Amino acid sequence: MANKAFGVINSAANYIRVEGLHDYRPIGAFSFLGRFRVIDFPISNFSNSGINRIHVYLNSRPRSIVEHIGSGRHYNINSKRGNLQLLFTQKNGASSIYNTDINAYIENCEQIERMPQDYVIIAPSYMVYKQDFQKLLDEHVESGTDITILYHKVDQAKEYYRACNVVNLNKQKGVVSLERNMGTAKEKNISMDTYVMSKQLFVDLVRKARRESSAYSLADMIALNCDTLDIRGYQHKGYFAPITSLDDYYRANMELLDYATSMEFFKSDWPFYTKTTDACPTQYFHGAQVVNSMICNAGLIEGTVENSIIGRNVHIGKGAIIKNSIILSYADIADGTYIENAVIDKWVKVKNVKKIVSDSVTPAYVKRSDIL
Amino acid sequence: MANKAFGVINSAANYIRVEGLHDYRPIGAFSFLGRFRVIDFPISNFSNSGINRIHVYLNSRPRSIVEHIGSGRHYNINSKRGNLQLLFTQKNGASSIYNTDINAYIENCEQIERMPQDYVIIAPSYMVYKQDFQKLLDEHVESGTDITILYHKVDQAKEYYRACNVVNLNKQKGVVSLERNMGTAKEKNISMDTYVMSKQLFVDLVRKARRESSAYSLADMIALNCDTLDIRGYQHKGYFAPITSLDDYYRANMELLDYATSMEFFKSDWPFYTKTTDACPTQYFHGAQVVNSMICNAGLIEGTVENSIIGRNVHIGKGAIIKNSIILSYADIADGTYIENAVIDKWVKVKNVKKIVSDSVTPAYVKRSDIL
Amino acid sequence: MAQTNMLAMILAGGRGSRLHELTNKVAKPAVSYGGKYRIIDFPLSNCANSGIDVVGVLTQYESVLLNSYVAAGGRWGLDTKDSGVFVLTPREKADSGLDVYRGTADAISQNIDFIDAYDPEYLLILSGDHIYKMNYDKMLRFHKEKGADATIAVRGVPMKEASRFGIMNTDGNGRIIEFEEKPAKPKSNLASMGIYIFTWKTLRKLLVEDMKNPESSHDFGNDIIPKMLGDDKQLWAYEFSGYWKDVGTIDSLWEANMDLLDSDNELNLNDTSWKIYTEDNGIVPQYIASTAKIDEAYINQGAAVGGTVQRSVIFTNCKIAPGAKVVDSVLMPGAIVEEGAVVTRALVAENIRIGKNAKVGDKKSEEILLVAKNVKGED
Amino acid sequence: MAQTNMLAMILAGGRGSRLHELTNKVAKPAVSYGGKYRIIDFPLSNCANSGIDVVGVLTQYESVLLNSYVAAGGRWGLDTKDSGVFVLTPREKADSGLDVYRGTADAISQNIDFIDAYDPEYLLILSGDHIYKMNYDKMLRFHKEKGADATIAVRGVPMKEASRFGIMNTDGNGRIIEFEEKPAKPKSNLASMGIYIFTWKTLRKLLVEDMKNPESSHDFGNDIIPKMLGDDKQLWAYEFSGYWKDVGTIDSLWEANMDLLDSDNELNLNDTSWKIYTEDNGIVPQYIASTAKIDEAYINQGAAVGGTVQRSVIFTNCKIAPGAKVVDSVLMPGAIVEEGAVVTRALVAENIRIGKNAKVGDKKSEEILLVAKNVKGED
Repeated sequence: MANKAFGVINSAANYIRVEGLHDYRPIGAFSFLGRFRVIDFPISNFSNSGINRIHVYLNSRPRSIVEHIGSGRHYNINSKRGNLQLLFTQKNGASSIYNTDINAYIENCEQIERMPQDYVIIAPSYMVYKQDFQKLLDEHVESGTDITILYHKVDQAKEYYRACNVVNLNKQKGVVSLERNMGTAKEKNISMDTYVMSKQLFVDLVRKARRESSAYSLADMIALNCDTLDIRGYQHKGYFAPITSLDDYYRANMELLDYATSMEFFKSDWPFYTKTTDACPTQYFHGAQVVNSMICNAGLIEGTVENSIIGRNVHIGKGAIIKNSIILSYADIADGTYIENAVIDKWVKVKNVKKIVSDSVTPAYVKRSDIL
Repeated sequence: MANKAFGVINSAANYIRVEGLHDYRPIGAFSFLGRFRVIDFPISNFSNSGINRIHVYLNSRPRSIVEHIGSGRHYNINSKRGNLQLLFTQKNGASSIYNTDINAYIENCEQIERMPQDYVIIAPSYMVYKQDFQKLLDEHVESGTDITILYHKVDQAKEYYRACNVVNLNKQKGVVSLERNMGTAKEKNISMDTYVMSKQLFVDLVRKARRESSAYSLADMIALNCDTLDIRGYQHKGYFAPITSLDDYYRANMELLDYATSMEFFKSDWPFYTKTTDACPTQYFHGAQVVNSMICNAGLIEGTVENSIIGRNVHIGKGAIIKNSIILSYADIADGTYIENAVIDKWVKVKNVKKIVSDSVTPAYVKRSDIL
Repeated sequence: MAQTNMLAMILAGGRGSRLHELTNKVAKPAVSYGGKYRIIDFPLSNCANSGIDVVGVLTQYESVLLNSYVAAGGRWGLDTKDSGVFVLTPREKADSGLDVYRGTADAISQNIDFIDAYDPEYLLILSGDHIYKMNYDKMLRFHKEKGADATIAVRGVPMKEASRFGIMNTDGNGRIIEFEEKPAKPKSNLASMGIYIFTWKTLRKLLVEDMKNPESSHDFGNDIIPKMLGDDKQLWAYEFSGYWKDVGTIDSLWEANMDLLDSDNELNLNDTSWKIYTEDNGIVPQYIASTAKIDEAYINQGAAVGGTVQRSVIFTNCKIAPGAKVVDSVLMPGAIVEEGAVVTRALVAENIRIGKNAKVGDKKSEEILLVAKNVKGED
Repeated sequence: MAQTNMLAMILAGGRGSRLHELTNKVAKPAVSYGGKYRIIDFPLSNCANSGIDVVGVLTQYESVLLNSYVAAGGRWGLDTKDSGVFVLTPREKADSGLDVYRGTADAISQNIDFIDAYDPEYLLILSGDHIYKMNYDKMLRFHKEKGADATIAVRGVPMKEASRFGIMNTDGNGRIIEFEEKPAKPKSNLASMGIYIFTWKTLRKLLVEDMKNPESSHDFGNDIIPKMLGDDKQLWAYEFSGYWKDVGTIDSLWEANMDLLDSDNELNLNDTSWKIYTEDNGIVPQYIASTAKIDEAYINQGAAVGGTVQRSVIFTNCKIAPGAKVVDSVLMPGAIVEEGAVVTRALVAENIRIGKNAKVGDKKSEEILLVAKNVKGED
């Protein structure tokens, strides 16, 4: 059954905005658990599912993703038979209302139409989850449905998932409607913005959208066609994290500090690939105290780390205390600093400020390359 | 001496425009001799010179170049020790007056400042020539000059090179001025837009330009500093072709139909690397007549080809006649067609039109994917 | 492995002595073919296109060129994280000394540790010296459907030639009931192509037994397949009907090249959905000079033609001077034909120079002339 | 080759029997070191960082893992168009049968055809079992400056230990005038590091002669170097003063690992201007549980620590259960220490499991304990 579908990895819609981090890179390029980038997850899902022709849509600031993806060899994608193709959409800025997935598809229509596969699977570059797409495709084909939508049942739809769509299902798992999550109830079926359909229907919807409104997204088109098309939901289970706000990002990382959740998500039969940086192991000095944390390589740990995620090449000075925080790569935290409930971006040097603490639920954020 | 400089490959200035071809891709992505892309030449020059840290600036429509360059392995650049880094400049369209090299450098200043090399060699992505940059660098360092400019002495400056700059030299090869070629004389020293200087001076000039005018280019800054800096010319010899108009493009290709010129340019001690497409050999059928032409692989030749360049996967039908033309990849020329003095872009199908001829010096141009 | 759970082993050991001087310095699978390829590009590209990620190449003879050629697995895209092409030569182990491969089965047996390291469910065994395009994934699906222990690819040969081949006799449904090596009176025309899929667990057990058997010649055809038939294992014949050519002799190698001149040739190297990948370097397109005359030819990039070429295959970097003539011939990479020289019904080896006005080959000769030494010119 | 015109050959043949069970299944250069590396990563990364593009790895013993490890040259960036890492095992040739490498020089002699294919000006010969960072390009520049026929890297050893090494006696300027293997009364303290640069033309001639000499043991130290000195060739000593360690025994391998705990360790694997490249897979960061206590440790990604770790090096995918204790030890990839177990002054081999409450190693033991078999737990 392999290779009947090609993959599309989509970038975030114009209304999705992660405070701070988003100023420097698209969500797909966000560091995740200190070691991965968010886009590693959808690409690995495709690769592990035997889908090796993948279109990756890039909007603003593509450099970091282009560098990270490279030739795609580290994703186990045969460079001759398969292809990780980077497609650029440039006409509009990231937050323009014209920056829709539909306009990106229109700009690259020639590439889409040249694909020899009959089906397409569309997955977002800004959500972290594990899914066998081949299985999803097989079920889609077998059921004879027009569109299959992947969804996840959550019970915190009031606090989180606010930039996501909600899938309303009938008893037969038919999609009755697709609409923005307004936080009206705790339990919701959150759309994972992941769709399976025939290439033909995909192209038709894109063309139709173009005729109807320049600001329509594919999700809008699907929502508008709930009556006329046979659209069904497919429930995803396991770890699921849409990275659509700083809160969601923070929470997504922290959840994986739970060892059982982490072991269930990272299994050797479904590897998540990423680009190596050839960083050496991490050195723990006399006096270091580390508990319940994920520590990346090339660290120099002299202080205390609790319930935190420490990226690559980070230095935690003597007597420094890091609690419930995410410290991204190349940060340098001086002796005696106290950090709690914070996200520290790459290349930050905390030299003079002695305390960084957020007292709200939302973590404090320190900007990339800042010297404090 | 290797690795004392890093390379910068620059894209064309906003006033350079190649009619037709330029609508679909940047000049660096133009097909050259049917087999190469223009950017293969500067990258190969760097690689052969042992310079393996290279910044490639991309402006609009980066897809084709990103795909072509990939990980850079085919350019013999060690992916661990070296790096072909793609840098994007997106704030402005290709033809905006704000689209200057200076603004591109400003946008990526962090990347430039992180380079450990003391010198920088800047070369354009839109000129074809062969140059040992290590030799150029050694001479630059030895002479103790501030900036070395590569130039080429031409005797057709009235007809061609109209989008290029001219270098005026004193007896000591000092650069007295740098200005646009106004076609005032036949003989001129054409600037090859290739500069060697210290990284420090490069950064200083970029910063200074920013303070003085948002529309300044690096060439402008150099021109303005001819009095204050020690700037010298370094004469290039051999084949040289700036691709700055359709005429120049056509002529650059045609010149290499001269076997002696071609053999002098393509030597095994200075290979030009390109990405393979795994195209099979070309098949000549009974009745084919081919003379004085360069034919790429995977061709199916049934007709007549004279003084022409035929790209990959091109079909020339029975009785078709191609004269003094450039036919790019995947074109399909039906039986009995007559084409003279034309540039036929990729994926063109000539089915119904029986004759394509330009009677002026400028070749006829047929747009990409057109069906005629 | 993710895609097929099948590992491929290419038997490339052959000294290929019927190819004479062509294999003096290179193993047979590294011999040039088709204007730009080497023979082993075909099984390797087939593997890549069939979704097979790991390929072992078994050889013990003049492996330097073959080694450096196939080790660059990127040519076939086989250099991703979990894929690779590995040259496996005999080696010393903790419990055994250095010894040559004693037979096709022994070559696999000596590398059981390599195979085990990848833990495949199926093992595909291929020859390194056949020209063909085949989807091994389809064959694997057949193997699974039949619940086979071994599946052997076969092709129909003319009945009168059948006694020259290893013939598979099947029941009505395709299950193999008998194997006869070059039978005097063949009962079927299904010849083995030397392409096997084995369920690895089953084969592994048989190989371990076979290694201990002093009577065995350690060969798949002589020992393993008969043993399996004797044990009443499920052996199935998988019929293949596309282009297939054994290029073991100078004549057949020449013929296989000439087949490409046929405008409807079945091999169709121009098919972009099943490309044959090979080494490629950034040389210039082929240059056809004003003095050239070309009538039916298959020419690769980097060649320069100034003379006459008729019904010939011209490889990379060949040079045919003005006034030279090449007819019904194959010129391997870098061959040079000087002014006034005439080459007819010949196969000219790599980098051979045919001097001025020299004449080689004979239009009427039944056999193809192999030119493996420079030919001096005449004034 | 563009950059240095020097080709490197790594002598990786060693069975390394002093490393006991660690080399039962892998050649010595493939043994693990430093939390995530293998020994051969050091010469290979040094080559890549020195601008050397082509590296031959000579081996005849258990080459499967070494082969599949180094053949993926991309790990060191050595997989560009004209670069590569090639495993060279003994092979059958048109004019000779399959034979083992008889000595270090013979290993090179048997691969003259491989070297010739790249036509290098200089040949760099390295051992596959030393831990160090060295810029071979600097050594080459020294070789050129001196107009040397051979340059040998040396390092100063304490004079009282000099009689354990091959010692180079030089004139005042660094030119080697005498070589003594383990001299009873050493005249200098410059020990050979087994790193040679030869001008290839000169060496090639000597090797061809040496192959014909029935008296020769075909060894660089015993035969080639003395012969060159006798012929009054230009041999120069290139002094190296950085970190260097022969990891030929369990004790020295353990020590070299322990050196990394030193906060100012000279090797400095964290230096981004001279990275050591190795295999890397997308495993999770190291997980340090709530129950963990870490005091001086060098830990790689993928490890999970629930117990106590003191002065130890912990490799990829090791698991140390809550309540377990690892002191002054090295845990190789995948080693597991179960609840209540205590590991002291030990080197635990790959994928070994130390069962519940088991105690291995002794704080007072002079020698380091190699644990190469699973240790049963106790209730």
